[in-house]
Amino acid sequence: MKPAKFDYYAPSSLDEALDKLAELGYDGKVLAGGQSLVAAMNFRMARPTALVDLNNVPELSYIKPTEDGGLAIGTMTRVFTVENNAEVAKRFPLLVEVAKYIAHPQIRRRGTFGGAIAHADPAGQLPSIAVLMNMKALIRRKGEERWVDGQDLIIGPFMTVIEPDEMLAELVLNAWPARTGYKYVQVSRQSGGYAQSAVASIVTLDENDKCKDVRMVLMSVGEVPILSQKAGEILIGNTPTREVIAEVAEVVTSEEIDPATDLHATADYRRSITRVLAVRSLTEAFERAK
Amino acid sequence: MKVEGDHLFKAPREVVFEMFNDPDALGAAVPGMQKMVKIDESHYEAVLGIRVGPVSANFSGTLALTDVVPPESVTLIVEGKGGAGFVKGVGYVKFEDLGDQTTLLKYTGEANIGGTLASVGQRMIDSVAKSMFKTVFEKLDKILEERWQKS
Amino acid sequence: MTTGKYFGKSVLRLEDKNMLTGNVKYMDDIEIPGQLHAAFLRSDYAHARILKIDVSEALKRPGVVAIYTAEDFGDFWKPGPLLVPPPTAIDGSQFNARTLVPIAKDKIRYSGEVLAVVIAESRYIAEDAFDDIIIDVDPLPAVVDLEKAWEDTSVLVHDDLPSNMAALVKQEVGSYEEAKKKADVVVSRRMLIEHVAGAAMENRGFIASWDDQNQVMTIWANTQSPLTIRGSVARALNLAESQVHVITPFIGGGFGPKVMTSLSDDVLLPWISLKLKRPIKWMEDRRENFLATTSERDQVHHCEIVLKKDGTILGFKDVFYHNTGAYDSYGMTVPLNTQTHTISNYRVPNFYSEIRMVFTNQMVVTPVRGAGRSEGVFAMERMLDFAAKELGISPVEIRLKNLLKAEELPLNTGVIGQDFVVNILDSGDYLGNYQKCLAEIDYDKFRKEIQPKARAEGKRMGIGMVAFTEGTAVGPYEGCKITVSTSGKVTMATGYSTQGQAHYTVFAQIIADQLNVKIEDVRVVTGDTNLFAWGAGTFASRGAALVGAAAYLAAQKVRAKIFSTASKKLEVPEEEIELCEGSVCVKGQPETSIPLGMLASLANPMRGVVEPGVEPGLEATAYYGPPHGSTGSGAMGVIVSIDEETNKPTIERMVMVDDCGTVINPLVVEGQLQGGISMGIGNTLYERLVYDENGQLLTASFMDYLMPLATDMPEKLEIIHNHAESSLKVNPLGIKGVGEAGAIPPGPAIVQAIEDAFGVAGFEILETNLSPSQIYEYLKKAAK
Amino acid sequence: MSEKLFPITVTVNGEEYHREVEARLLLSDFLRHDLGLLGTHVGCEHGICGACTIIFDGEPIRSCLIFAVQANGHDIRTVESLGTPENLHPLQQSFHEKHALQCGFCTPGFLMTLVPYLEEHPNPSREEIREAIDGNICRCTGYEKIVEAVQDAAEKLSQKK
Repeated sequence: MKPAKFDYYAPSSLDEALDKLAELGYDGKVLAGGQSLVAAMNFRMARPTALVDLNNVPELSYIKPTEDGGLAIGTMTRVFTVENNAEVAKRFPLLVEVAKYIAHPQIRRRGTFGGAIAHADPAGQLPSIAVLMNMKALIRRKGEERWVDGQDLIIGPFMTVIEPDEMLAELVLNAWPARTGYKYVQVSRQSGGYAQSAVASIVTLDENDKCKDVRMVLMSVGEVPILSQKAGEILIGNTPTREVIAEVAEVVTSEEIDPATDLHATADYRRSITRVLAVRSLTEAFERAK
Repeated sequence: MKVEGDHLFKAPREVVFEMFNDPDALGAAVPGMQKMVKIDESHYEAVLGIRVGPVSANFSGTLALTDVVPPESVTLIVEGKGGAGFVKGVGYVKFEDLGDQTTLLKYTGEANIGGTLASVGQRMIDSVAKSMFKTVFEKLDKILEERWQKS
Repeated sequence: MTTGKYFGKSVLRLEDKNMLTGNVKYMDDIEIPGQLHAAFLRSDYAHARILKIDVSEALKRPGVVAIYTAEDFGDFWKPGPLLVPPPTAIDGSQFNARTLVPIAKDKIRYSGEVLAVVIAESRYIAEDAFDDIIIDVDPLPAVVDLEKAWEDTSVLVHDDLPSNMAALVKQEVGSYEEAKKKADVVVSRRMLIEHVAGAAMENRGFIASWDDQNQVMTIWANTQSPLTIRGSVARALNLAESQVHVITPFIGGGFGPKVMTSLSDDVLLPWISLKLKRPIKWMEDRRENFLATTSERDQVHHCEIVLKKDGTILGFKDVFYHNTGAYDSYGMTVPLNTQTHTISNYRVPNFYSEIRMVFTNQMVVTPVRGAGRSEGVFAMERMLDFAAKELGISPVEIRLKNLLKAEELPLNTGVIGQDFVVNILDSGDYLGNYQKCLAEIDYDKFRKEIQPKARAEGKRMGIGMVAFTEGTAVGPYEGCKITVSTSGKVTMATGYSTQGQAHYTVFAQIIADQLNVKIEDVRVVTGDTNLFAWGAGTFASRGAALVGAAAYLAAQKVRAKIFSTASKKLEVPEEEIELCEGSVCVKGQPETSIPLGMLASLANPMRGVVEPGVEPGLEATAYYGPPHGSTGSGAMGVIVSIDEETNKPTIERMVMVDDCGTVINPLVVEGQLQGGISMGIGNTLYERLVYDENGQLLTASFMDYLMPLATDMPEKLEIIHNHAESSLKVNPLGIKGVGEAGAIPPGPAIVQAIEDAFGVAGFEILETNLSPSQIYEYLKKAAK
Repeated sequence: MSEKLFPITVTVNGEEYHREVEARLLLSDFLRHDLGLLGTHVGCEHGICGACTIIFDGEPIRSCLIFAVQANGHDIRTVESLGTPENLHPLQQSFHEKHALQCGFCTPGFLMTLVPYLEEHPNPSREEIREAIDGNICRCTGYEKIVEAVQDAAEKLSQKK
C-alpha cells in the first residue's frame, strides 16, 4: 500500500494555485487535508496525475464574519478549527454538534472544511450540512469565479459541479433568523464510523410557535444528501406537534429516501432508523427554536 | 452485486433498440469511455477511465452483445480489468413498446467485481454504480433526442 | 510455590520502559544493509485457471531487480508440509490433505493468492511494477457457501478430489439416538459462527538474508513459530539447521494467525535471497493481511439437544460445517477444539459431534484467539437458552442444573481434542464459578428490581449469564535454558516467541524467586533459534504453563548446581548453604558470601581437573511436556441496554469469573482477560469478514472490518479470579493458561442479554455477529 | 510523471533535518526509514488505526495520510521526544504502572494522541478519555487499562503544575 507516482505542486498563493490548476486541466487534482484522498491513493484506488497542494496557501484559511451576521469560511480551514471557533459556536452551533461525529480527532485536525464538502461523500457529514444550510460556495478558476448554492453543489456520489481546473475557495454561511433551532442526529455502528443514516434539521418558528421555515437533510440514505421537500410542505404554517412531526418522518422516509443494503445495514433498517432520526431531529430542533 | 431498474425512453422501440446496438452511441453514453472499437459483429473492445471523487481507475476490456432479438431484447456481457480490479457483468435488457412512441427499457443483471475495488471500495460501489446508470440513461436520452428529432 | 518474592505478585513489566519510548525493534524496524524489497502480486480472482503471466514489461522498469512466478522456482515449487497432521486416534475419520502452495501455479484458489513476487529497490517501485504485469486467467465459479460446497461436486477447489470435503470426523460418547428416545424435549437449531480476523496491529513481515561467506541464512520474522520456520527453510534449501538462524524481533500482537508458516514469504524469500545473494525484506500491508493472512471461525452448526422435563440434559448432537479455506495445512486443530468445548462445561452423558470440514475458495483458516473453543461454547450455550425457553425455565436454572461440580472432576469427557488425546477436565469448580458470577452481578436484583423498573420507564435492558471452559496448555512440550553469567546476570532463553504476553516479566518472576536474584537481573530471550532451538511455538494459551514450568524446572537444576558448586568451594555440606540476594553463603555467616557471578566463573575452571559427570557453568536446560492439556473455566454475566428505536446495544456491565489456575502475575492475567474480552465483544457486535458469492473478500480494510474501540467496551468491567485448588496437578506450578479465556464467553453472553432485553416471543439470535441492523431483521422475523 | 526529488527541511523533536524526497513518500515512511525514528508505527496506512499518530505543529495527526514533502518547514514531534527508559514522561510512567500496553505496537500512537489532549483537557472524565482515544485501535488491552493510565497521568500532571 504505497501511492503511485504523481507530479506535485505546492503553490504559495491562490493565484499561483489557480494558474497551476488551469495549466493541468483534467490531470490536476486539489490536495486539501488529504484525509480521504491520501488513503485512497495508498490503496492505489486513486491515482491522480498531479496534485496541487493548497496547504501552503494561507489566504484560504479563515473564518470571517459577513456583513449580514453570517460567516465566511475559507476552504482550507481545518475542521478542528471550525469546531472550536467561538464565532461558529455562537452563530452556527449545529456545526459544532456535527463535527464531533466526523471521523476521529486526529482526522479533524488535518481535514479541511472545504475539502470535506468538495469530496461529496454520501456518508460525509459536511457535504450534507452544506446542502442543509445552503451554504454559498465560491468556486474559483483562473480569472473567473462563480457562486453556487450549497443545495446545487452536489450532483452525485463523490461528484460536485466543481470542474478539475476549478477549486472550492470559500463557503458563506448566512445568518439564521431569530427563533431558529437545529439538531443533527446519526446512527453509526461505532463512534467516528460512517453513518448508516443521519438527519439534520434547521427550523424557524414564528411568533405563534408555528413553523415558519424548515430545512431537513437526510444523509447516507441515497446517492447524495437528500434535502426534504415534504418537510416544508407539511410543516410550514403548522404547529409542530408530535403528530405532525411523526407524519413528516413517515412521509419523508417512505417517499424521499432511497437507502441501499450494504455490509453493515439493510435498506429496511436504514429506513426504519431514518424515521426515528427524523423525529428526533425535528423534535429537538423545534424545542431549541423556542 | 445485483442490478435492476428501468428507464422510459421517449422514442419508438425500433429506434431505441438500434441505438443500443450502435457502439458510437453506447460509447458516448458511458462516462469516461475513452475508446470503443468494434472487433466483430457483436464484440467491442473498450478502454474506460472511471473517475469518481478520489477514485480514478482505468479499465480495458470487452463488450459483447448476445442473444439479440430485435427489437425486443439483448444481453450485454461486459468484462474489464485494470489496476484497481476487474468487473464482469451480464445485463439482460428488454425493450417494451408502450405505444405512444415510448419504450420502456427494463434491465436486470449481475456484476462480479473483484480486486481492490471489491475489497476496499465496497462502500462506494453501490452508489457509484447507481449513479453511473443514471448518467448513461441521461446521455442516451440526449442522443435519442438528437437522432429522433433529426430523422 | 504459589507465592514468592515475585511469583504471584503484580510485578510491573520489565519490557515496558523500552517499548514506551520507541526503543525496541519490531519487524519493520529491522533494516539490513543492501536489502531489496519484495512485494507480492496477488490474484484478484478467487478461483481461476492461470493461462499466462507475462512479466517482461515489468522487468524493464528502473529499480525492479527480479520478478518470479511459479515457473521460475522450478523443482523448488511444491505444496507445503502438513503442519498439523490429523489425529489418528479417532476411528473412521477421513482427512484429505491439500496443503498450501507458496505461489499459485496453474490454478488460483483464493483471492489474494500470490501470482508473482516482485523484487525491487523499494516497496513503492515494487508496487509500481504490478501495473506492467500481464495476467491472463480463465475465471471459474467460486466455492463459498459451506453447506452447498459439501453437497455440490460441480465446482471443486481441488480438481483431484471427488468433492470439497477436507475432513469428516465423527465422535460419539454414549449413544445420542438412545438418549433421544428417552427424552421429553427435543430442541434443534441451525446457527452461524461468523468469520473473523486476528488483526494484530502489526502486520506480518519477513527478512531473509543469505551470508555467502559464512553460508548462513539469517531470517527475521514476526512469527509465533520461529523453530518451524528454521526447520522448513533448512529442509527446503538443503541446509543444516545450524545454517539457518531465525530471530523474532518484538512482535506487535499475534492472536493466532502468526503461527502459520509455509506461506509465500517464508518459503520463497529465502530461496530468492540465496539466488540474488541480497537480503530480501517483505512487510505485509493491511489489505494483504486481510486477504492472505489466516483467519478463523466460520462454522455452521446443526445442533440438537435432548432433555428431561426438569431440564436435565440427556444428550447433545452437533453436526457442523467448518470452513478450512482453500487448503488445510493446519489440519483440524480448530474444529477439534470445537468438538471438545461443546460439552466441556456440562454433564452430557450422550454426545454426538460430526465435523464436516470444507474446502472453499477463501484464505486458509487457522486458529485465532478462542480457536474453535468460542464456537463450541456458543453452540452449547445458545442451545441451553433455547431449551430453557422450551421448558419454560430460566436460562440460569438450566445451567445450575447441568454444570459440573468441583467434586465431579477430574473427568474424562471421552472426546479427543486438538492434542490428539482424550480431553480430561483436570480441575475447576464450574458450578461455583457460575454461582459466584450470579452473586457478583446480583442477578436476582436485576430481575426483580432493575429490569422491571427499566421496562416501566420504557428502557430495554437485559441480562445474559453463561459458562465456559478454555482448553489450555496442550503439549507436546516447551523448554528453556538458564545461564548464570559471570556478571551475576541470569539469562533465560526459550524457543517460544512472544507477542506482548509479558513473557519477559513472568518467566523472570519464576526464575528470580528460585535463584534469589533481583528480577531486573533476569534477562529473558525469546524466539532466537541460535540461543534455544527446541519447542513447538506460541499457541493454545500454553506459554505460562509450559515454558513457565520448564523455567521452574531449569531454575531448580541451576539452583542445585549453585549449591553443589558452593558446597565444594565453601567446604560445607549443601544443607548448610543458603541463597542470599545475588549470592550464596554459609547459613548465618554472611561474610562467607560468594556472588553468583563469581560462582559462575568458578564453575567454569580454566585449568585443573573436572570430576566425571560434572558439566561446566551454572547452566541448565529443562523441558516440560504435560500428559494432556489443562482446562481453565469460568462464567460471564452481562447487562446490556438497548436503544429501542435504533437497536443499538450498550454493554452496561460485564462480570467475568475466571479460573486459570495459579496466577504468576495478577496484573498481567487481568490484562489478558480484558484484551480477550474486547476481542469477544468485537466478534459479537462489530467484526466480520465477508466473502461474496464470487469469493471476493469485501472487508479488506478497517473501513469495513470494524475493530472494537474504547467506547465499545463495557461501561463497567469486573474480573474475578476464582481459582479452585485441585488435586490433579497437570502442571508443577498449577498454571493452566489464560490467553484465550476472555474471547470465549462474550458472544453467547451478549446475545442472551440482547434477547432478554427484548423479551419478544420468537425473537431468536442464531449467529455470532450482531449488528443493530441484524437485530432489526431478527425482530422482523419474530413479528411474522 | 516526474522522478523529481524535493528538498525539504523538517524539524523533528527539535532537530533540523535536510533531505530530498520523492513527492509520494509518506511522512510515516520518511520518519521511519529516512530519519530512522522507528518509534512511529504503521498499522493500516488508511488513517483508521492511529498507530502512526505524530504531533505536527502541535497537533496530533496521522503520519500515513500526509506526504513527507508537505512537512517542509514544519515542526514534528514523535514518541522519541517524550521520556527515555530511565526518565519516562508522566504519561509513559502511568502506562507502565497501569499495565496499559501489551505488545506495545499501538502505544506510541496513543501517547502522541494523548500528550496534547491532556494539555488541553487536564481533568478528563472516564467517558471523555474513551472518546479521546477512539481514533486509536488497540487489539491487546481492551482499553480498560489505558483509560486507567490516562486518569492516573492526568492526576500526576496536575500535581506537577
